[in-house]
Amino acid sequence: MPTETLPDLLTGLTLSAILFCLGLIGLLVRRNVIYLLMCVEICTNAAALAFVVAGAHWDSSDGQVMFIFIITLAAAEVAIALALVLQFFRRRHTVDIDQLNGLRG
Amino acid sequence: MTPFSTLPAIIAILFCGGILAWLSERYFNRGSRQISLISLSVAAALLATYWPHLTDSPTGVWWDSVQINWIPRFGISFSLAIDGLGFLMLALTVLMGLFGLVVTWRDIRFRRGFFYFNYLWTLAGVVGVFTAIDLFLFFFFWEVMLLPMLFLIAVWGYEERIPAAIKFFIFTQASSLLMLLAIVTLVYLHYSASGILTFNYRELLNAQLTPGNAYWLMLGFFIAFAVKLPALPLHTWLPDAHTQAPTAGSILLAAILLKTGAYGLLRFTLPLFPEASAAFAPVAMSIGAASIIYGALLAFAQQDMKRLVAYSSVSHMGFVLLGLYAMNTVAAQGAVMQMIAHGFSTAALFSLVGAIQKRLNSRDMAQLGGLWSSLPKLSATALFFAVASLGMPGLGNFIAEFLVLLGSFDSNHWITAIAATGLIGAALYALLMMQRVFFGGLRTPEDAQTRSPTDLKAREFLALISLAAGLLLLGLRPQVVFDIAQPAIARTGTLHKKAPTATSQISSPKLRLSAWPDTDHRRGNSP
Amino acid sequence: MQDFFAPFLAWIPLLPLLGFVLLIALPLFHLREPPEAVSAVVGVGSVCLSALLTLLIMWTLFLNNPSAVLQVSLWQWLKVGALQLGFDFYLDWLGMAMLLVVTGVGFLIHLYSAGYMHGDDGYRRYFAYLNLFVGAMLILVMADNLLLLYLGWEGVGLCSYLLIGFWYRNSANGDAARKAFIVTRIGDTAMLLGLILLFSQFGTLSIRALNTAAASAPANNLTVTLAALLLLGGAVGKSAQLPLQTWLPDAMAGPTPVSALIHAATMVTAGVYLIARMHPLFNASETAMSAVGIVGALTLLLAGFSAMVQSDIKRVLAYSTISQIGYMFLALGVGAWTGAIFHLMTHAFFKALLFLSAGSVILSLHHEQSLFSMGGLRRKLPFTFGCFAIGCASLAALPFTAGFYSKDQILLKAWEYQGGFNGIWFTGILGALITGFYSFRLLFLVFFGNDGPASAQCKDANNGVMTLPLSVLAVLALFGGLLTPPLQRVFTQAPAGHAPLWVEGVAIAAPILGLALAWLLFRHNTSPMESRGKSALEKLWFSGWGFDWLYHRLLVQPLTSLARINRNDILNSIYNGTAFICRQLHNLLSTSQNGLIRWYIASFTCGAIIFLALLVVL
Amino acid sequence: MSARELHAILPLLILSGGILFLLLQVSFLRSHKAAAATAVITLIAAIAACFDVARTLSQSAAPIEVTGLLLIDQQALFFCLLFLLAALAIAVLGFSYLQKRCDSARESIPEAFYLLLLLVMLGAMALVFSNHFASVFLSMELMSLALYPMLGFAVTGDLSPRLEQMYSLESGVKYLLLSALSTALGLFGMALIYAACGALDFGGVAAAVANLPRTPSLLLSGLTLLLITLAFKLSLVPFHIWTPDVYQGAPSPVTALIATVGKGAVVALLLRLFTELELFSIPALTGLLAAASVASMLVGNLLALMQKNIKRLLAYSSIAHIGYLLVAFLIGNSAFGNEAVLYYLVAYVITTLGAFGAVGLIADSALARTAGSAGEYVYTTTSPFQRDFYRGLLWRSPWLAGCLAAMLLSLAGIPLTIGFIGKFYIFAAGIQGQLRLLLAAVVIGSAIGLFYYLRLLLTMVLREPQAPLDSIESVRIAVSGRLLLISLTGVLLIFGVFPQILIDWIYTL
Repeated sequence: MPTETLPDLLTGLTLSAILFCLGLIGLLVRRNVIYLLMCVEICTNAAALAFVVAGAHWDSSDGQVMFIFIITLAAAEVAIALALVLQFFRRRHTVDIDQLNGLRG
Repeated sequence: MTPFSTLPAIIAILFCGGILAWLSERYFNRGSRQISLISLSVAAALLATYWPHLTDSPTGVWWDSVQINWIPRFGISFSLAIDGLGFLMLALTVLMGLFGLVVTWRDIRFRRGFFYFNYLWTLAGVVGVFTAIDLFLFFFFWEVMLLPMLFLIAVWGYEERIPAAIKFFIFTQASSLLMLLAIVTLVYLHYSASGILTFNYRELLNAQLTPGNAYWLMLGFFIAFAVKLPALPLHTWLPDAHTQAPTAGSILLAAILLKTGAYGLLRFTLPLFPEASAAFAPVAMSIGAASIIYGALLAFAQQDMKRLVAYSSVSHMGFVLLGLYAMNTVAAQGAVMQMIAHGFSTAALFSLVGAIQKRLNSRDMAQLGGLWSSLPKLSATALFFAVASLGMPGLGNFIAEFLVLLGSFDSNHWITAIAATGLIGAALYALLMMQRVFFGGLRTPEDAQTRSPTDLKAREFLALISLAAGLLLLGLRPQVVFDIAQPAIARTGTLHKKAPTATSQISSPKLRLSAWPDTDHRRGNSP
Repeated sequence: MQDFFAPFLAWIPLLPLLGFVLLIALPLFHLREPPEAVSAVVGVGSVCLSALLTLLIMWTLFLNNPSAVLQVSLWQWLKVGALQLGFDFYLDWLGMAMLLVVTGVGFLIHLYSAGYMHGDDGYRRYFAYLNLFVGAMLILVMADNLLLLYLGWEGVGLCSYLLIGFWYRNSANGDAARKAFIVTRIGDTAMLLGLILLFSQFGTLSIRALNTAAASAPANNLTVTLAALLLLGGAVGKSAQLPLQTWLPDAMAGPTPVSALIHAATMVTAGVYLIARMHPLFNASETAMSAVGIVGALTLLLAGFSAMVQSDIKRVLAYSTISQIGYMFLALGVGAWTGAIFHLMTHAFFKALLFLSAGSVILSLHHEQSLFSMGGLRRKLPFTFGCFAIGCASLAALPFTAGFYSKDQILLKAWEYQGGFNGIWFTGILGALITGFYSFRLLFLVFFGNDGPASAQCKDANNGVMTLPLSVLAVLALFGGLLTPPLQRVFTQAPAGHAPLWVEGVAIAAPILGLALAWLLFRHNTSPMESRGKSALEKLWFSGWGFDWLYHRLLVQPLTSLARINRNDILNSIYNGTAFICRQLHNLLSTSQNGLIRWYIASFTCGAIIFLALLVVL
Repeated sequence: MSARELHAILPLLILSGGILFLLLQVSFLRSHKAAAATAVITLIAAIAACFDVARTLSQSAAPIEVTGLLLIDQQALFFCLLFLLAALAIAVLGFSYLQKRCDSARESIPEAFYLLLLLVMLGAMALVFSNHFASVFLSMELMSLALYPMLGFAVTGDLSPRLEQMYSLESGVKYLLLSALSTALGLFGMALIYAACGALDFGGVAAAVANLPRTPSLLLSGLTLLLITLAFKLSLVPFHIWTPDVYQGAPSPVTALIATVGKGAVVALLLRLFTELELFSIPALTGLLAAASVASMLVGNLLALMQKNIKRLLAYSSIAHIGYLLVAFLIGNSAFGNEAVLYYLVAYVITTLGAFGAVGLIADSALARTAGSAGEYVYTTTSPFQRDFYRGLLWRSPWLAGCLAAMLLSLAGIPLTIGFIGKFYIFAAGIQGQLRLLLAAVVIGSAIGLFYYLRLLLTMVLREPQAPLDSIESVRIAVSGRLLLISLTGVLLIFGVFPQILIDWIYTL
């Protein structure tokens, strides 16, 4: 394994980790459902980035393949999510996630 | 050993009888009681087929046994067996079942069929417990008998029945989980040592365990049985359960279910872990003595008649614990006798309380009084059984308690001396009950003022009288029981050879004479 | 001859027991309550039969050979391990003497009761209990092993309980009954422990085997002493000696014939019988012997003092009973076995007589029992007066009455106990004086002087059924001193030697002095003592030296309060506590389920962080 | 790709075919019954295929690897069989659920339910077979993506009471967001693993793990992140918090689905992952799992203790049950451990299906429609999911109550039921592995658990039913549902009394 590229790998992974954390923080602080979905996307793509970095490190194509899988499925996910959000908006006329707390206890 | 021998038949009859009773009530809306009566009688008849074993001294230890593969994966088999001890317990079970059925013949109105379904299934489970010699099977029946009992309490009980039922179930269940753990561990250790994977009691008897393991496993069994017995401080489920259960349920609980604990100690804990038990004996005996006195004290304090009787059983079963861990034949025989005698007397007392509750719908001793003038028969019977339970010589309970004390004295003088004061306590609460309920000026609760209570029906009276006769017989001719139980106890007696290591260090030397050589030959060892 | 009679032995206790069974079973035959006559015939008849049987056996077998022995074994009772007990009866002269007292006096009192209890709605129940008592007492007397004796012992205790509380509607009677049973139960428990100790030591419970073994035991070894003391505990409880004497005065709540039979003639003397029975055991330990003597002496005095100031006719008799049994214990203590048993017999005669005649007095006064509302009755109830006077004389041991001979024997023994003047003897003399005083105080207060308030509407309640036993007992109380049981074979003891003449003199003088004092003070039953208030000392005596108060403070109150505190089981709180903790945890955790997604995400993040942190740790 | 491999993935192919067929069918013929029939047939066919594949496998001992992504072996097939059977049951439950709510008047597409169900099954089975992180990710996502709409299914056309629709929607959104997050985390973990080993197929990773001098922090943290994802799917503490809400809000059949198949598939994956990668040798991971299992047992039971809502109660208890299961899982790479896990999983699946099924059917029976064409669907009582609704149920409809009681007893681990044998297996496994702490937790947890199971049980036998008047008369449920419940109870009892049968199957298959 090409050890001399290990630092690059680590920096890349760190970057994606930071990206992931950003998404996470966004999830924690925002209340708008749309923003939440965006943040989730950020997290997912952070992971995807990590794959790419790793792929580059091992110079194999698996990373990119995974990346494609991920964005595809992320798209599908968002589609479903938006459908649900739509229903939510129809009923409550708001996209404030904190309104969605009927289930508790 | 054909699978179609008597023991499975007894169990099967009770199970099927239960189902039949339920169905008959559901579809013909009558006949459940008759069906249960018949099935119990048949069971009794089947049991009676073992009579020849009583008369001639049985050669083998086990009179009869059945073994069918059940779960070969774990070396679990459906194996039942009966010996003298088991026979006594089965006889007690069936008789008490009949008694409870007859004496409460008219009590149950609500869903009678389902009631007798549960009633018979409890009995079937108990029969299984008393005959199973596969530890898994034993545990299986141990649980099976709880569930219908739970329903008996929870559906047909009195005011506070639901909490009482839950408490009863959680106590027994949680403790039996420990037992399951101990059983599996025992089997695993035996397996890893000998390479034989079996739950069979007879093979596990010669399992080689390190003292540490043995002690822990013994504790696992002991706790489960101590809860059932019940022994301090695990007894608190009992007063609630007894008090809230319907009369028939209380009879089952007191007369039979408590005995399963004692039986378990005698059949499993002591023989499986002799050294550990010997080491544990002082603790167990102290617990027994404590239960005797504490139970008596609390019985003395109660207002509710049923609670009083319940706590009195705590006190009486303390004698059983004391006797079992005294580790000699005399005490063990006493304990067995106590199981039977206590079954009789307490069952009778519960049925009497039930009778009073049915007539005056109150068990509160503050509301009752002077019933003798209005219910002479009932009161006289109550007097008899109260006297029996305070240990009047000539009745079974006294023989039992005397033997227990006699035997345990050899093991530990001081604990015995303390336990003996329980006799005074018994007099305290028994006579207090007589005084407050039956003597003094006539007092009946307001709501019962209108109709004058009717005295015991012939049916009830006959049932009670037969119990009284039984107690008298046990008191004057107890030898029959001892002869039946002797071989089984002698088998556990093998551990008494090892016992002295534990007992001698306890017995305070200043009380025995070194002068006489023959002081030891009579530490009640099995012949 | 012996083996001819042996089978009949079993019938002596069996007959009264059969009577008992018959009596309780009677209503099953015809449903309404049977007429009194039936009950009376069954009850009295059964005892009468066994009395006759006893007499027959004595006449034919025992009278002419003092070492006669009868024994019969009915069935194997217990055979467990080393313990082997038969349901066996054994009869020698000691037992025979007791048998005579129990069946004879018992029969007379049954007869008396037939009249006394007339018209009571518990007539049948009364005789049932009484028969059960006689049966149990006979078993006690004839038992061949200690456990069988214990059976009888507890049986008589039970009957005493039932009969004291016979009039159950008044709960005071019930309390007295419970007190009696429980106090004696304390002693009985000690006795049971004694049995156990004896067995673990000697490996048998057969009385004779024990006696032989004890005789051969090294002197003053601890076990024997302890066993003897434990047995003494039982005896003390049953015979109402110090410190367990408090139940007897209250026991007077029962019907008077019951007091006569159980609490004067037979049951309360069972303790004396027990010790006499086990005398080799006691002989083997000086400690035990002196304990017996001291208990007897103390009881004798304390009870005597209390008897001097009582105001209830039956309570006076009760205290005097305690005091007289004290004499017997004293006798046992000094090894005067024969004297003790002899005094037991005579005491049975005169005390039964006293109680029964007191019963007639009470009945004649419509259940008035206070001494100070009586008086001058000798004109109204001449016959009763005669009987009562004889009884008092015999109780006070005036010369040539039955009581004189027995008490004299005891005092002589006491004198030579330590070969001369000693405390025990002096106590005896003092007791004799006191006895003389209170017995005649009683006589004067009831029968002399001018009428008391209750005496006015007095009508003689004696009828034939009651006079017959009274007169028989009167005769026995007078001349019973002549029939001494030949016990020398049972108790191997030196016959009473000669004490200096003045000792005899003192023994005779003491009761007469007491009589004189009583005459001075109570001749006219308005005495200075009663006119002025009681002194503290009298109050103390009146309350029986405050034992009741003491025990109430020391035992009863702590017990009841403890029970009340712990009524709903302190141990329960362990489990309630556990349940409470679980519930609290549940509430705590439930708050985390607040339904807010962002909070959930936060918790998820925290979880992840925890995991990674753990990863670093592990 | 050889015929043998194609034959090996026959169940998957059948399911996919069924899905396509169903799509076409719906576009031509809108019929709820027909759709249900198609789904059921597909499932049955898949089951048959499973047996077929199993037979071939038993001939050739070696498991078949398909394109490096999937690996078909006996154990996986057993899981598939179990899940397919569960899916069959869920199809029946869903049928009665939709039948109640189906309404030609409004536009409602009940057929979609079956489509999604088949999709979930496809995902689940692929997950069970998967032998490569790519396939793991794909199948897991497939499962989740199909689950989201199912969770929110109550909103399609308004065929349910308003509140229920709202809850369903909420559960959908909650699950979506959280599981998306967890998936992202898992992906990140995979990326790290990839970075550490340079391979994504299990074999490669295993080899790399073996070769690496000492498990480096990179790999370890990657595995941990993956573990977190799985723990989330298994709703292990501390990742359990979504469970009650989602279970409560979702339509009962979907709840059953997510509780059985959703978790079961992950358990299967976990098992394969740990065996293939020999992760049992890494103390850190097993330690994490052990901690999670102890926490789940205690917290799950405590949370359920006073719970009044039955669905939430079952949700909490399912948390605890996965905790128990992990005890068997944790005794390491041993045949007995696998056996125990399988047995317990079977017990869990049967019982959970039965419980949620019964609850759902009972709730459906309380559903009624207000008068008028535009009438809404409302519950006749306050809420059929509250414990009070079950007062005296035994006297109203004994059979239904009997089945539910059996399920509860099985959950509580009382003999005569399969749950007891499962508990027994857990004990045996724990003792073999000497996992004292875990066993203690099991005992304590079960003791706590008894309380709430019992309370529900005894609520059903209360003598004076204080439930609202109109629910006094016996609860009526669809025949199909009744049959299902009774058969489930039968299986429960048979396996409870004669466990040897099932044990033999586990061995043969």
